[in-house]
Amino acid sequence: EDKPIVGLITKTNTNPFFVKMKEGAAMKAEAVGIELRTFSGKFDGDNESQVQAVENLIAAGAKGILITPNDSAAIVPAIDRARAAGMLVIALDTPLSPADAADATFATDNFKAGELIGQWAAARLGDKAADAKIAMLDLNTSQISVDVARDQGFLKGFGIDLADPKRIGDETDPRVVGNDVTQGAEEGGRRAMENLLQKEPDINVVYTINEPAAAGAYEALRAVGRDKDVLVVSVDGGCPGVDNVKAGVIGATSMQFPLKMASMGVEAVLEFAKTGKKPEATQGLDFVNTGVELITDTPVDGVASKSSSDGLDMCWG
Amino acid sequence: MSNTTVKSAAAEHELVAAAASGDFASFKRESEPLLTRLHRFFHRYPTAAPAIVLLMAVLVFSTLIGDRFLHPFNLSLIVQQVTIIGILGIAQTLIILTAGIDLSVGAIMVLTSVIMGRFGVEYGLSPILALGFGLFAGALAGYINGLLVTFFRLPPFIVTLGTWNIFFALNLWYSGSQTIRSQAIDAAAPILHWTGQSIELLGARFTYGSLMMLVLFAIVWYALNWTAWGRHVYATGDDPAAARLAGIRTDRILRSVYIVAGFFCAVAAWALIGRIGSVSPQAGMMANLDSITAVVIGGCSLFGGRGSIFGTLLGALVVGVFRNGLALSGVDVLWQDFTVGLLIIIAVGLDQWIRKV
Amino acid sequence: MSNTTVKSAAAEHELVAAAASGDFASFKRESEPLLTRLHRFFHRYPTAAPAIVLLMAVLVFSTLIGDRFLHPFNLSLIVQQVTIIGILGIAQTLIILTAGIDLSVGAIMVLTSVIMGRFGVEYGLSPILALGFGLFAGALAGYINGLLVTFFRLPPFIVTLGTWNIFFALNLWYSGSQTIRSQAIDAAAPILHWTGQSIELLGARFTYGSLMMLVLFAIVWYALNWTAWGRHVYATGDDPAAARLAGIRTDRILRSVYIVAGFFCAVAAWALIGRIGSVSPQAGMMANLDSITAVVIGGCSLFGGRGSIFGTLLGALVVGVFRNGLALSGVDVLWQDFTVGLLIIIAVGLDQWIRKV
Amino acid sequence: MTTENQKLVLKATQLVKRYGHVTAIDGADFELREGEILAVIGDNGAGKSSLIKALSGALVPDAGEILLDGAPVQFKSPMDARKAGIETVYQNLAVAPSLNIADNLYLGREKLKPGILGKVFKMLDRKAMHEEAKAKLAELGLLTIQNIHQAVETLSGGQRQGVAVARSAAFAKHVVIMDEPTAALGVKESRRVLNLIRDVRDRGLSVVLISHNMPHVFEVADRIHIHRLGKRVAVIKPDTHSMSDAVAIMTGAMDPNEHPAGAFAA
Amino acid sequence: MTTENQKLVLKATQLVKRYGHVTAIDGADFELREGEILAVIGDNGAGKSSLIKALSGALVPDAGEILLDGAPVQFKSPMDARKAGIETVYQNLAVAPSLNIADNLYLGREKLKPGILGKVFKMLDRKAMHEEAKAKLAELGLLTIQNIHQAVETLSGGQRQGVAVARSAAFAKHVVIMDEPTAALGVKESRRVLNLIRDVRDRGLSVVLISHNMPHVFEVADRIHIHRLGKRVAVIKPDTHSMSDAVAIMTGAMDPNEHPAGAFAA
Ligand SMILES: Nc1ncnc2c1ncn2[C@@H]1O[C@H](COP(=O)(O)OP(=O)(O)OP(=O)(O)O)[C@@H](O)[C@H]1O
Ligand SMILES: Nc1ncnc2c1ncn2[C@@H]1O[C@H](COP(=O)(O)OP(=O)(O)OP(=O)(O)O)[C@@H](O)[C@H]1O
Ligand SMILES: OC[C@H]1O[C@](O)(CO)[C@@H](O)[C@@H]1O
Ligand SMILES: [Mg+2]
Ligand SMILES: [Mg+2]
Repeated sequence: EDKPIVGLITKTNTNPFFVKMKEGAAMKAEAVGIELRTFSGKFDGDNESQVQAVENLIAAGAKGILITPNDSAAIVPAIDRARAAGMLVIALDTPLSPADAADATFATDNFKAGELIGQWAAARLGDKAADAKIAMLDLNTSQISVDVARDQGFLKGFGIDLADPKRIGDETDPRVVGNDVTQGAEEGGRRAMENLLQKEPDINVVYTINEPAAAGAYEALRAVGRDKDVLVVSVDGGCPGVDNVKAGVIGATSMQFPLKMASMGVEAVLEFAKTGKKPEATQGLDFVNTGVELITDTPVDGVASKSSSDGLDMCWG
Repeated sequence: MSNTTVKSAAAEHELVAAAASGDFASFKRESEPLLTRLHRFFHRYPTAAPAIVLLMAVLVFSTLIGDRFLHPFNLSLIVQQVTIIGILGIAQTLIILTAGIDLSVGAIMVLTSVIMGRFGVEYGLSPILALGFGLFAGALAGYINGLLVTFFRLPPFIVTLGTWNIFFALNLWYSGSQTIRSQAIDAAAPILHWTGQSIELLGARFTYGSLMMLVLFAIVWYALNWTAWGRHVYATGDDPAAARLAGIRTDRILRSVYIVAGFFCAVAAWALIGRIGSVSPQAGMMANLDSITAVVIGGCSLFGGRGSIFGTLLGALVVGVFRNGLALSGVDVLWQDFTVGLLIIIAVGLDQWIRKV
Repeated sequence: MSNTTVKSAAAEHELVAAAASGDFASFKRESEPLLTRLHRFFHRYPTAAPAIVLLMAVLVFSTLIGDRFLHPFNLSLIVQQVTIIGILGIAQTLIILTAGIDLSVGAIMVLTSVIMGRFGVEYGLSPILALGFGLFAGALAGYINGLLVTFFRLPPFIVTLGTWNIFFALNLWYSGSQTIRSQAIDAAAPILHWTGQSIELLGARFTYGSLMMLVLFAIVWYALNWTAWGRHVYATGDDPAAARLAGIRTDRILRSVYIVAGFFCAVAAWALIGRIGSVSPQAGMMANLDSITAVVIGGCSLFGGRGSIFGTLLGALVVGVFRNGLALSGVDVLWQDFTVGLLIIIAVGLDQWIRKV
Repeated sequence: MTTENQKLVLKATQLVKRYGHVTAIDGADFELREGEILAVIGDNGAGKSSLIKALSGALVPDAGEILLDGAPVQFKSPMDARKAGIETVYQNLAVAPSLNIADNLYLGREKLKPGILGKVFKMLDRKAMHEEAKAKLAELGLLTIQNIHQAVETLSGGQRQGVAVARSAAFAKHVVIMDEPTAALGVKESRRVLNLIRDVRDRGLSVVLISHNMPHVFEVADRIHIHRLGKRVAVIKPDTHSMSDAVAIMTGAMDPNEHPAGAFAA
Repeated sequence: MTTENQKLVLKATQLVKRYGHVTAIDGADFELREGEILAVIGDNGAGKSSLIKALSGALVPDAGEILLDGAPVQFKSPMDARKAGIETVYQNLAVAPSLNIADNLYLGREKLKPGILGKVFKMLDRKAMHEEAKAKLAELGLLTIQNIHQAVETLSGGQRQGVAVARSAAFAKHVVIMDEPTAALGVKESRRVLNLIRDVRDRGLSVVLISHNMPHVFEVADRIHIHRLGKRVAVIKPDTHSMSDAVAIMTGAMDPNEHPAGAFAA
């Protein structure tokens, strides 16, 4: 009965990404004999539920917390309390702000993930990149860290001037047709795509915050017969997403490794419970990079990538 | 019977009254000036307010944006975009006409879409059967709401606040929060995508889903206005006690309304699958308030018994036109929400004003 | 005056009645068995149902989880966790007592928290002034709701559905969607964090915010039960037309209720800042339905005029105890939502049953 | 004149209905004969409305038996009673304010279009209903309706009362029950309702009239059922008892058995 | 006997009130004298309730003037009229069902605790209110209230009517207006209200009584105001006109000026 407890707090419990993360953590916890408690926000951006979850984990006497913060800055005081209570706190997927508010961060380099698909898209277009028409399908109106990092990373990779790299939507480059929000889900992806297409029917590059949004955007493109000549890029690397790469729905996606984040997190907490040792950040970064892989079936020069078949072996759900 | 002797018992002063001219409780009516007639016109056509708002919105956006907005394709796109909320709005209208409210419509929709998807794709069931199961599940979910409302006499707001949580949790549990991909559906149960297919008409493109929505509006209009059931729905919402005494089995009517509403939520699920291609457990979170918004902009009274089903269609279109128009004008999404908020107040305010003049 | 001649005009049979014994419209009452007396007891103490549910929940969780659950620290934690919804619940109760409903409470809270934050941190205003501005803004937002309800005669549901969108958009615009960090607040306007500070009492830790909540409940209880204003709030919610004819200025009462409610939302914002440390523009999205949940579990009637403010406190605690207890028992968050859904239905069902016996 | 051995249309024995701690009907008996006007009188709260609600299916009694034409019946809803030919005007009217006059008249007994439209599509025959409604109202002489499409909520209290009364008179096959139909009415309007009640009786139907207006009761009633504290304490006739007697019995000032004609004089 | 030159308490001239296309008050005059019972009679929809609503502040007339004790007044709400000593029993009662009897009696005129509790904390003096309520009700002989803490919704219609009547009688300083106070009442209960009305008059107050019951009107009224189609068409006395005359005038069957005593006989 005296198994150490580790808590996992995800952004939502509707996004498959987090559900996979939960599964990964559960498997690992089972394997190493640690008890897992799971919590989540009610919607992408819900900070209060996460604060409440942190408190309940303190009350439960947990050894460590793994959290994908909904509001990287706002959650920090609650995290401070958990750490003051002697717990190990690890941010997964999305860093805290400041990043060192957590004992460690196991995450995709989201800026890099964006940059990879940006570079790939620019290389695919070649000369035509100079007068590309780009649609930006972001998460929501809240400018949260993953959203900003991926969006700005993509634009940088594509070769567009970022203005303020901490803000979405302040770019003046005429190639960016517009930004719209998707809530990281299919219905939002479709509606945003439709609206941007109405604004500019000749869009030929579509950036999407994640693969559910990309799937929705694709339906909008298909409805107007543009599914073959538009480049859709995304981030996630879920198995449905990789399948979509294989099927030509998505041109390229930056694969993340949620299972790895979760299992590394559980291990770190176990280690901490046993020895008090805390994980160390990847050399030169303020987080432990769990890696990112560009998955595409049309590789381009200068950007390393893996095929969708290889991707299917590594994908997470 | 000795009628005459009986009559003589009546006091003399009362017999005077019997002889008086004039009708039963007659009263004076002024000759009607234009404004009054206008007022009566609006009173007879309760969808006037949303129709006016819609017209004005279209006018404003077409001058602001021009051709791109008025292009048949864009107009049909708006219809596509309001399909889901429109169908849920039908369900919501029926409930609101009975003086209820349904917070669970979105949850029923997403739960039934997952049922359709899993039955069709994973269990290898005949696609038609999968669809049928989903529709049945929707009706069942509605029946549960209806039972809680009629049998336990719980307020609809509370019942559906509860079942909203319950159905949503069931959805997450049953779907394992996994998306079912569009391609998988295409392969195993293409009928689920039928609602997403479209036909072109003079440059406009209508999905079968949105045509289905229009047909459903027509059917429900017929049912509400040309069948006894419809009259009973209005009477029940108007004054349940009176309706019961007038001989209407109000509980039965209420249950039938909840069942039909649940069924329509499942139909919305079908339209949803057609629209977003895949089956996603993330859909429909905000659908309850969005559908209520469409209904109230459409002029239905939240107190029941008053309102027209076509008002809801107009209400959904008003919101759709604004969101589309603002997006085309390049307005930040933030201000879209702001505008929808204003719109609700203005449309309903206009409605009140028209009716009260 | 010739009383005698007048009296003689009365028909003989009527004079018989005047001589009859018995009181005005008297009727028989059975001698009261135990069940009846129990029923009357519950009728007199409308908070009985949530109290019973709360008690049972505490019993169940303490046997299931044991010490960890019953630990003073954990119990005080639950109180901390219900602070925000509790304070918003006070606002919501006031509105619901007048037969209204307020969907904008969460939006007012987050908007005013951003105002307090920016005024205190960015404009370098005196912290007290920043707090004052925020509280004023809350009252103002409430006043706008109240004005739309009383002046334009719009249903509260619709008004607050509209202003919810509007206030939320204003919040995103005014905050630039930026979180204001805890450290910045500590440096510039520490008073905003006062609600987060705590005192220890026998192992329990009460934040000033949660103590403030308890004090507010007591004050509002006093105002509702021991002042004329409170009686008028009940009368207005019960039957507005009757209240008006009885000489109550119902519009004024309604506006005062909305203003007070808005003010309490701003107080909730203060508690929120203390609780989460920073100011997040995304807070409070679900707060409207959560606060309504607390109120209805607490036994308030959505039709107005009936309910007790302490019921809301109990209602908020019931939800808090369940969420905390289920979390400590290691139940998946999915089933937590499911349980809250069931809870709403059961608690209100129990309440109905108790009252009807 | 009604005679003692006339056929009983509606009979109830030992009805009981409790609301929490109040016993609204406390072992009440009731007898209505064919073709008569039976008045029911009693103090406020005596249980008159509850009694007729039990007879018309609007409430289900806790105990007791109801016989229609000699056969036991159990009405679960007002609809059941209606189907058996019993129409009721309730004290609180029971019209749907937002529906129009014709819709209200036919509420719960709508006519369908003939043929496939009616059978398959359940389509209402609105035209027929409106025509017939007009004809019925004209025939009853109650209302010269300017516009049968008018919503009932736009009518005055008196006009609404008229619609409710007209509905019951127009559709009853057997029994019409009216609970204080003239309470809100003026002198002229009351007169019309009283005349209508007599017309209905003259068509061979039986009428139950609840009223607090003794002159009206003694004017039209064939027999008078006196209700007190939840039960029937006497049945009298206008020619055996005076108004003063009736009021004395009803208020408890007189023991009905002490009257020379006895408590059950009719 | 009231005499023509007695002091006018309440006077209104040429009042007008329109609801959409209905003119409820169509240039109505009104005169109430000190210490009299003035009955107001008229057909359903004649505008009686609208008239007294205008007099008691429940509606604001579109045109016309109201004088209280000779001075023009403009009541914006029933509260204003109350403050001037005018109490009204409205046709639809106006009690708050969920509040108890004492609370209802004092609604809008609550008593505060003496001293700082009342002044600063606005604390209600519940005990005093309940004591006084009991005393007032006992004094009026209207109700032997078993429990003054009982919610009004648990009372029968008759008892509620009693509470409303008692409230007006207990607090009026000047004028009591009652709109069909006996419409729902039984014979016994009606009698009590009529007696109460006389008691109030005998205390020196003026009473306005709206009723459709002619015998009652002719029994208690000093003068009778006849309303027809939104205006006053005659003022008569029980000793100059018969009930038949009154009804004939009210229904339009008789031109009031043709009566030997004239249209304004009082
Ligand atoms: N739904 C109900 N719930 C509780 N008590 C009720 C209900 N209906 C009636 N009663 C009570 O039952 C008793 C009889 O009421 P009922 O309405 O039958 O009297 P009544 O003779 O029709 O009176 P009135 O002449 O005032 O209409 C009263 O004491 C009343 O308060
Ligand atoms: N709020 C209102 N809105 C619209 N019309 C109204 C309103 N109140 C009264 N009326 C109309 O004004 C006219 C006069 O109504 P009022 O209630 O004053 O009549 P009354 O003489 O009191 O009748 P009754 O004897 O039936 O009580 C009626 O035709 C009525 O329909
Ligand atoms: O909604 C944003 C979230 O969505 C994901 O891309 C998964 O689909 C996460 O990495 C990110 O945090
Ligand atoms: Mg009755
Ligand atoms: Mg009236």
